[in-house]
Order: sequence, then C-alpha cells, then structure tokens
Amino acid sequence: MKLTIQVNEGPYQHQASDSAYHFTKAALEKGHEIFRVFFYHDGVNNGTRLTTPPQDDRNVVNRWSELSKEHDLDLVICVAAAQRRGIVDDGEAERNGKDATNIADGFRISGLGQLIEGAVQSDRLVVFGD
Amino acid sequence: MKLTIQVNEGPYQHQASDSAYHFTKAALEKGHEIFRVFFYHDGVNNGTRLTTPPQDDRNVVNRWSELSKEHDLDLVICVAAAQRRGIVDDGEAERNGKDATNIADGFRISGLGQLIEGAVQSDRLVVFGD
Amino acid sequence: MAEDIKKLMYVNRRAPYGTIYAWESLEVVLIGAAFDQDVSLAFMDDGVYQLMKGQNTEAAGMKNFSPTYSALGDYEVTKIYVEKESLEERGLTLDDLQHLVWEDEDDDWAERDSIHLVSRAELADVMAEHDMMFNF
Amino acid sequence: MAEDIKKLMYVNRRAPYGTIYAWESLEVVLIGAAFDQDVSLAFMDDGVYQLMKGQNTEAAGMKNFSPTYSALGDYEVTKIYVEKESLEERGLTLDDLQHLVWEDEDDDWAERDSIHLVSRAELADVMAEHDMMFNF
Amino acid sequence: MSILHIVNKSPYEKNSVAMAAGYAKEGDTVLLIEDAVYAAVKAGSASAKLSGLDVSVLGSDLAARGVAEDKLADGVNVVDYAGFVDLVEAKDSVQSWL
Amino acid sequence: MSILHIVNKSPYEKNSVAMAAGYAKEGDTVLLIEDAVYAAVKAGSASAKLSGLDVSVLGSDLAARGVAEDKLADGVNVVDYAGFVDLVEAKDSVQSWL
Repeated sequence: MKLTIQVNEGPYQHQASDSAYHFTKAALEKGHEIFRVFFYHDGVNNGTRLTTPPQDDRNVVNRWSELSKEHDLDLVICVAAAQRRGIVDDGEAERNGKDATNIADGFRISGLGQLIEGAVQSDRLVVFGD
Repeated sequence: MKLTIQVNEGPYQHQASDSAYHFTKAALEKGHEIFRVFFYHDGVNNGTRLTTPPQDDRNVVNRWSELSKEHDLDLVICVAAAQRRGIVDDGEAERNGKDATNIADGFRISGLGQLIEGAVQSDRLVVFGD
Repeated sequence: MAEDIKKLMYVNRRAPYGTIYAWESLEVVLIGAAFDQDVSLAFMDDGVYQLMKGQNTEAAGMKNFSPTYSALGDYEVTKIYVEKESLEERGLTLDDLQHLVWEDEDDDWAERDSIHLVSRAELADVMAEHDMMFNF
Repeated sequence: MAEDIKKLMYVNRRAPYGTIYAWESLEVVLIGAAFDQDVSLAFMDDGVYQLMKGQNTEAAGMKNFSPTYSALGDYEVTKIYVEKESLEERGLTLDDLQHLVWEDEDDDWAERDSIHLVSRAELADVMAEHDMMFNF
Repeated sequence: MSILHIVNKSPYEKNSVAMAAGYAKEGDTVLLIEDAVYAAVKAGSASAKLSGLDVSVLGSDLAARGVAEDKLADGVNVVDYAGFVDLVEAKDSVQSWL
Repeated sequence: MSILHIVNKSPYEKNSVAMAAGYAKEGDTVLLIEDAVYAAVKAGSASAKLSGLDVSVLGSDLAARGVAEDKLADGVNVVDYAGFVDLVEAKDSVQSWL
C-alpha cells in the first residue's frame, strides 16, 4: 500500500506529530511505501532545527529527520503555511529577505500541490491533527 | 489597573494572539498598565522574526514588536516552552549550540517565574489560548 | 492519466477565524482545482459557518476570505454538500449562507446551484463514494 | 511582602498527553511554589484524567510526568480540588486517582490527604475566593 | 468575589460554554469571544445553556462571522475591546475556559 | 466503500466521537487514538455513543493514560500501531474527525 501522511500540528503541543511518526514507522516496518509526509498548518513547526527539548523527553524533530534519512522519506513543508509561521530554508530566506534559516535536516519546503499529488498518487491519505 | 496577559497559542493557527493583541491595545488606550505579556506553550511562536505572512493579511509578530516599542511593553517568552519549539535568542543559541537565532524585536526569553511574578504584581491576569 | 482520476472530498468542520483551518483548507481546494480530479466539498458541524453571508472582519483585523467561496464555481468546484442537521442545530437555514453557483457549459452556461442540502445519512453515503477525504 | 500574598488557582481541564497543557501547567505550579503564595489546584472536565493511577507512556514514547503530582506535597501544594461531577460523568472514583498527601508540620508531620472531592457548586465557591486563575 | 468567565470556543464543538455556565454565579458575567459568539445566537440550540446569565459578546468577532446583532438572544450585551477591558476591571478576577 | 473513522479527542471535551458515530456505517470501523481512547471506557457516560459500532482503540494511548484494558466496553478491540496500519489497509478510505 502506498501512503501519504498529513501532519497538521507542531511538536509537543499536540500528540499529532507523535501519532503520525509512530504510524509512519509502523507502516514502513510492514513494508508499505510512504509516498510523502506533508506538514501543513502548524505542522510546519516540526521542521525547525532550533528545538532543544528536555533531555529526558523524545526529540520530535530529530526523530523525523532520522526516519527520513533511514528510509529516504520525503518530508514536505507547505510553503504558504511556513511563511505564516516562520519556517525558512535558504531559498525562502533569500526570497523574503530573512537573515537566518531554521529548517531541519531531511525536510524541504514546497507547494500545496505536493499534498494533492500525494493524495492522487497514494492508496490512502491519513491525516493527524488537533 | 495593572494587567498581565498570557498568550498560549502561536500566530495565525488560532485567533488567541489576535484577541490578546487587541485587548492589550485597548487596555493601553484606556490608560491601564500592562505589567507584562507572557507567551507560553505554542504562544512562544509569536516571537519569531522569520514569518512572512501574505501582504493582504495582518502581520501578527510585527504588530507585537511595534506595540512593544511604542509602549515599552515587556514581551516575555517562556524559556522551557521556547526550547521545545525552537525559539532562540543569542544566549539560547550559545547555551544550546544552535547555529541561528529567530527571536523578533521586542521579545525576550526568560523563566516561568516571570508569569507568576506577573500574576502576583498585577490586579488581573487575562489568558488567551485555544 | 485516467487511472489517476480520484474522487476527493474536502471535509470542513471548523468555524472560520477562531482557527485558520477553514482558510488554509480553502487554499488547498484552490490549488487542488488544477489537478483535474473529481472534487466535492462537505460542510458539517461548525464548518457550515464558513459559508455565512455578511462576514465583515474589519474590526477583528483579520483577512475576510469568505468572498473566495463564490469563486469556487469558476474553479469547477461545483459539488458542495451542506449537512442539514448541523444547520438546524445552529438555528440556520440556507438563506443564511452565501448563494453559490456554477455555470453549466453543457447547457448554454445556465447557472446552477452548487450547494446541496443533505441529511447526515445522505452525506455519509456520499462520503463513502470518495477515495480520499482531506481533513483539517 | 504580606500585601503581595495572593490566592492563586491553577485550573486544569485537559487530559494529559493528547496535548501538552497538563504537563506545562504542572511546570508552572512547580516554579510557582517558590513564590510563597496561597496556592490551590482545581481538576475538572478532562483535567481529572491527569491524576489517573498507572499511567505508562513507554509504548507511546512520551515522558510520563504523572509521578510529579505525588511530589506536590513536598512543594507545599496541599489544596487539590477534584470536581465530583467530572469524575462521575467519566465513570471514575477517587480510587482511580493517585492518592496525594502532604505532611502537616504543625501536627507532628501527620500525613493528610491533599485531594478534596467537591461538587461543581462547591468548587465554584472556592474559585470565587481566589484572586487569580491560571488557565492552560 | 465576582468573576469574568471568558469563553472562546463554539458550544457546538466544545463543552466550555456549558462549563462556564455551570460555574457562573450571581454577579458574574460570561463574555463570549472568537468562536464562542455563536452561543449567543437566539435560534441556535446552544443559546439555552446561557439563559438566566449575564452575557456579553465581542462585537468584532460577531461581525467577522456574519452574525447580525438582531439575531442574538434577548439581554445579550454587545461590547467592543474597550468594553472587554471594562469588564475585566469591573469583576474581581478572570477565568478563561480554554 | 468502507471507511476507517479516526477520532483523537475526548468525547467529554469535543463532539468528534459523536460525529464519527453518526457517520459510521455497516462495515466501517471507528479507531480511537490519543485523548479519544477515554470514549471506550465502559463506565464512562460517553461509551453509549459507540454502542453497536465496530470500535478499535490504540493500546499505547490507553496505557499512557492509565486506562486498564479490562475497563473497556465489551467488543472493543485493542490494537498497536501495526494494527492501526492494518486497519488503514483493510478499509477503502480514512476519515479523521479532527
């Protein structure tokens, strides 16, 4: 089965990103294909490398980055949602005149079309949110 | 009347930051004193200078920065909440080994004690959230 | 590719302005229109409030995105389902909502209603015919 | 300063883990304990779930912060109100919750219950005696 | 002491309007802001939850949502942000039912 | 076509469990995750909303919240994330009642 996963909330405030992560991992372990993980709304906040969670807690952002590396996962952050919330890569920094970037390893910023394409190309769309 | 305001949600996703802003502005216009605005939970995300909202929409972050400048407002971001969510100033960047900062003008990062102190020192605590 | 044509349903259950879900969901619908899929919008729960007439956000200082709904017909988004039970519970009728229409090119561009008022049971049946539900 | 002693109430209405409010609210209580104010905690709605016994977050991969509640007595947080109606609606009794106690130094460190089971009407009266409510 | 109970969520989505109504006592006021303004609509089934209470509603949030003031339940006061500030001052404390 | 209805909010806080129950048809499954797991507790007043439906609940979210499996309503299936994946595959589509 080919899956697209949508994540609508950022790390820690809601369990949505945790649930999406564990689901994605379980699907990969069962041999399913993850076509894409799409981060929308506050979900874009999963893609910042600037978090420093307490040492006795899980690291939500790094977990996604590592899963991406291990399984060549496509982690896409919605550009419009990212602009509203301040998630920036080199291209966005240049386009919008920002003096810093904060995007984490393994994430890329792209358009909403990537979500639609994910739904069209996949067998299932599973959405996690508030 | 002396007021402390607490904001529990970030910009755009929830109206909380808008409501808190308009309330704070109205209180200042009536001659009340704002002892402090404390940003907690995802509210810390109001303090990033990396947002680029659409040009036909309000700029939630800049509005807070400007109000702070105009009225010498104390805008405090909770350090523990900020670490979980990736809001970083120079001190935090150095302490946690981060290669970038994203804090916006007029905001400062400090401890939860600042919220308690605000409540103790003020006549009213007004909380805005989800 | 014909085999890639899917029945997509955007499920709208949130009030506008209190949260951004309604507005960012509409942004997906507009972008999605370029993909030539078979698209429906469902409005239930507080989602029915998204279609209210007369929204004026000036004093609230937010962007009024409600005029965009009336452009959906031009994007060939013509199937809009509104759940009757949700309207009634909130004391609303179709007259409280915007009148959304589309032009039927197969019938000399006759204007047709986009909104279909359906019961919960009917909307459940419609939902079951779709391949993908978008949730916000 | 005596005039700075205020009656502060932390109002807890959310379930743990689904959102972080319960945990970050507890962090405020712990920090606030250093301020020598008159502090109460109220648990109502899904907030009563925060006090459930036997929380085990290992498989969920989250931090189990529930043991911290039993340390509240050491922080001199001794007034914990649990709303009866919220418990009953959820099919819970006090036996489902942690047994929270504090030691009374004025009575040879006798162990006393921190939790007071109160009706909604009683808790409304208690709330009205407070100067500040913290909401999360 | 009197309390200003602030609610910001729709009564059809969340239970916070009902809780605020359950806790509001004589002398208290319930202020509806953001998505809670729908609770003040007379024809809505949720308006009954607030009957007998002193209720105010934020006008700018009503207008944003397209709710005309003549649709409100009897006795509901419409306030602007200045009126919101006055309510906070008039009551002894504030409880936000988030 | 069959639907997997996912709910993640407490039935005492939000109306999403009730809505999922209203939309679930013969052949569908309701999966309770995160704070929605409380809806499966037999002694809770909300469990009635799910009676007659095919209900699964995520075990790790139950355990996190201290809900013992013997407290669940009759017929509720406890699944792990692998079982969650299987449910997504077994049904034709997924509706998340956020």
